[in-house]
Amino acid sequence: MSDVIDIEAIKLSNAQIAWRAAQDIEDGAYVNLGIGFPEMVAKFQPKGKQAIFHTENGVLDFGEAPAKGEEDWDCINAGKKAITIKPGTAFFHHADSFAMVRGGHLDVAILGAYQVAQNGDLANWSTGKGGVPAVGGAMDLVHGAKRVAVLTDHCTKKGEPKLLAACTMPLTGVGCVTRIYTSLAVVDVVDGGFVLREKIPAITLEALQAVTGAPLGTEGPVGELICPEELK
Amino acid sequence: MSDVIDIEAIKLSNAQIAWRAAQDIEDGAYVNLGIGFPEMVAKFQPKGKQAIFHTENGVLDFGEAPAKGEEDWDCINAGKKAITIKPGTAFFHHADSFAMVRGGHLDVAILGAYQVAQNGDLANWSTGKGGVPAVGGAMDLVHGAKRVAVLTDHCTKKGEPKLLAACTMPLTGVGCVTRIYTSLAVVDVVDGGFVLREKIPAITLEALQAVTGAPLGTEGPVGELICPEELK
Amino acid sequence: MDKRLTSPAEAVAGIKDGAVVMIGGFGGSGAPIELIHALIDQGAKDLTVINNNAGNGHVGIAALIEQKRVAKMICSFPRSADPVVFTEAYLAGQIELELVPQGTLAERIRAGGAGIPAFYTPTSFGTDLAKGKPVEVFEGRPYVQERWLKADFALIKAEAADPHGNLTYRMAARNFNPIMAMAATTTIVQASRIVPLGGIDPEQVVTPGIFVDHVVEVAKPAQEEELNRAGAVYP
Amino acid sequence: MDKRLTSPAEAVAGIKDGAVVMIGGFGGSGAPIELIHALIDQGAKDLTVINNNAGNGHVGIAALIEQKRVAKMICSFPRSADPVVFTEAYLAGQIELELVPQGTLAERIRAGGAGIPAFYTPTSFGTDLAKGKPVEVFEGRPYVQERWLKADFALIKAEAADPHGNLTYRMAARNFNPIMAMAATTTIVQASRIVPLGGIDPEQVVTPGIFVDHVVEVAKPAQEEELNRAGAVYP
Repeated sequence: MSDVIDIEAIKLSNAQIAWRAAQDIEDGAYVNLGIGFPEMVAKFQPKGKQAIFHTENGVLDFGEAPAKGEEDWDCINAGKKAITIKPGTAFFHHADSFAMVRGGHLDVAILGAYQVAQNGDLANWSTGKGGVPAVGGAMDLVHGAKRVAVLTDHCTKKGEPKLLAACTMPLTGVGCVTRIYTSLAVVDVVDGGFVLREKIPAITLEALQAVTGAPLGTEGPVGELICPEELK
Repeated sequence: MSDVIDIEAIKLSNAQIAWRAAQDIEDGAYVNLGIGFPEMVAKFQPKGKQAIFHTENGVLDFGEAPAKGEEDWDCINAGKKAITIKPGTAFFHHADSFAMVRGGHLDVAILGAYQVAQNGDLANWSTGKGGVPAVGGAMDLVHGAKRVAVLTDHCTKKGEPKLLAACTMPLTGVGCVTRIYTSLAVVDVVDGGFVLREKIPAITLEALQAVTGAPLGTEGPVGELICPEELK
Repeated sequence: MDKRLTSPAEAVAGIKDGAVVMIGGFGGSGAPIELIHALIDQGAKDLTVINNNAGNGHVGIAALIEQKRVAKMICSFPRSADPVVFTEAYLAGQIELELVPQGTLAERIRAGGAGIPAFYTPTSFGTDLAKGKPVEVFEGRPYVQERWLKADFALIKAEAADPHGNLTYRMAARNFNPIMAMAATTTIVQASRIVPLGGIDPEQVVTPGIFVDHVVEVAKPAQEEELNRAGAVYP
Repeated sequence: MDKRLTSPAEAVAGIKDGAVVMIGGFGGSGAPIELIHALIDQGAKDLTVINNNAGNGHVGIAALIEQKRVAKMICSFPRSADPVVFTEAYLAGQIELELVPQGTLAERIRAGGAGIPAFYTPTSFGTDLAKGKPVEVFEGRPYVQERWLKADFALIKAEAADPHGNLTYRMAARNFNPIMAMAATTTIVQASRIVPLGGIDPEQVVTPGIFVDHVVEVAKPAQEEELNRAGAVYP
């Protein structure tokens, strides 16, 4: 289990993963951030690159969270957290909101994951273990956005790979993921296989492959995945 | 040909037909009037009965035509005639406008006709003789409205029946017409057949049947179709 | 031609046992709390309720479920900050759940309002939620066939309403309200303000009155999130 | 992140021969005359044009047809007060026509924008316009399957626009403009006024900027009906 212990020590924090994902968002991109962890991406927009955020419940180009006590609960995001308006904000109804999603108008959707398969299959809505099932907008978001990116720990808490040959949990979407930002690497899905784009310097390719459930191909040199230390 | 000549003398004017149709519109009804002759119906709303008019290009509850020279050509109806706004008017886009039509939200659609069949088939968009075909909203209006009424001369200019066993011209819709206001009678379509509700006093049932292309049934007494003389 | 009624109780009086009821709102925003509570008082049961969620805390839809009036929920996300009421009823087998992806839910409702009995979407293809649904390939890509959703009643929260039922909404409280208003046989609206006819700019009407049957003014309406943060329980 | 361009000529520069172009408007209301005339000047040909009509008089779409740039029209009503240009081209076999019922046209465009490849409608069932289209029975009633419509470009006339492309429309000039803005790869807008970001109330935005690529201000735009009543000819 020494590999697992090493990885816990060297892996990126969620904030660092979110920071890395934020670096890929083009100026002017329309972006939907999934509820929870992916919402952190908004904090790390590089200077000079202005993304416009969409939330499923009918708001485009909203502002930051209000100060505590200043919330207007009619002005929330899909995570039911309070947001604010700013110059450029637009409100619209739910069918129009999902026309934006499903009609291919988003440039990027960034989601969390339980599992991602090498063909781009995503499982992120149900562990399949019972309880109350809930899907929200996840199955919609994986279709329509030009890029579907995933933020995830490279392994489960038990040290098992989350990047797999095939998902074992119920699918959210088939062949939908284009890029995975993990706590150890940046991996693309290309023609049914994983292609390693970047890895943290502290891990070897062999060690990374050992905690990945399907072959990590390469195309040209693998970049160094270096994130701000203060986000650790 | 003496029958034809008689009929030309005794038949109702278009204004009288429109007047008769207007009497059946309930207070608060949402109504679409087809381009041309049916538009006259708006003029004859009975006192105390307020209909709300819909036009396909995205206006509900519009006002009367403006005075000549006062037209705003961004404020028109489906016939491209200038209309006005009034308290209660709403503008919306074309898909929403036809959601009203096709979603069953109109109480009455009133259309012109080339031919109506005893099963309610309507032909009113093409004579089938070539030239430039144009359909507009006719095929939409015949579906969705709770009542689909037709205003028409009882016969063609050549004296041929327009109420037929089956349409010979290209159909606008199948089994869609519920009531026909003609220059001689008011006829319902019931279970695949014509039922005579009213006829003008000057014509006998036999003479009326003679200019009708399918059997005119009756259910109970046939009313007298009497319209204001000043509209002749 | 005046759609105004005097109270939420009068507005919901016609809802019968077994009715299918769409209820606007997303979480607490846009939830017509006073209409829902009037429906609880009214007593109708065996309801099928369509909403994005399945109630939060012990007010609104959660209270309706807690009072055992709901036989079935059709929703996308039956979880919330405090989902105990639905969770307990579901795990006890007391309530049926039809889980629908959120965009598909919105589109099915809009289809119900627009007279479209079925449409195709890529959403849910290849997942458990597409099981049993027809699949068709268009331009080389597979799509799932989904059916319209309609309701007997819709309970809607609006900001301003005029006597003909033209409506506006407040901020993100719009959400499902305009499409549900289209998809019900009888649409019942609570509005924070009733304005005279002409009081809403014709270009700013969000829901035209043709989709609305009854309007009741509820000035200063309760906000579900605020009720829950205060620990409110209904009745 | 500023979608403003300086002229109609710059806005339409990227439209290539053979492009599919949606053009907003219903009759003269909402017709983006300056963009259409810039497209005539630009020279692209073999275009497929989607509009409710097929031009009136000798300006706008009629002028585009008269200059022999249009290979095909997709529309519901290719007639107008003065339809001579389209009529002559059609009867001479110089232009193809796909005739679509008006509501089906609107819904096909909206479907294109919403990612719905096909839907069912009762409209046109049993008529010549349904020939060759699949029919399916839902709840005992037959419906025709219709496909989405998309375009390479949409030419849109708006009233106000902000630099991110949020739009409002003037009165009934709204018509097809908002749905066409959704259904094109590149949406080009002429607005009578460009306002600063924040100049449109978030609740009053009709077309959110996500559907818009380029915005150009055309103050005091020409109105097609007025041009035709004055006997205008372009170029």
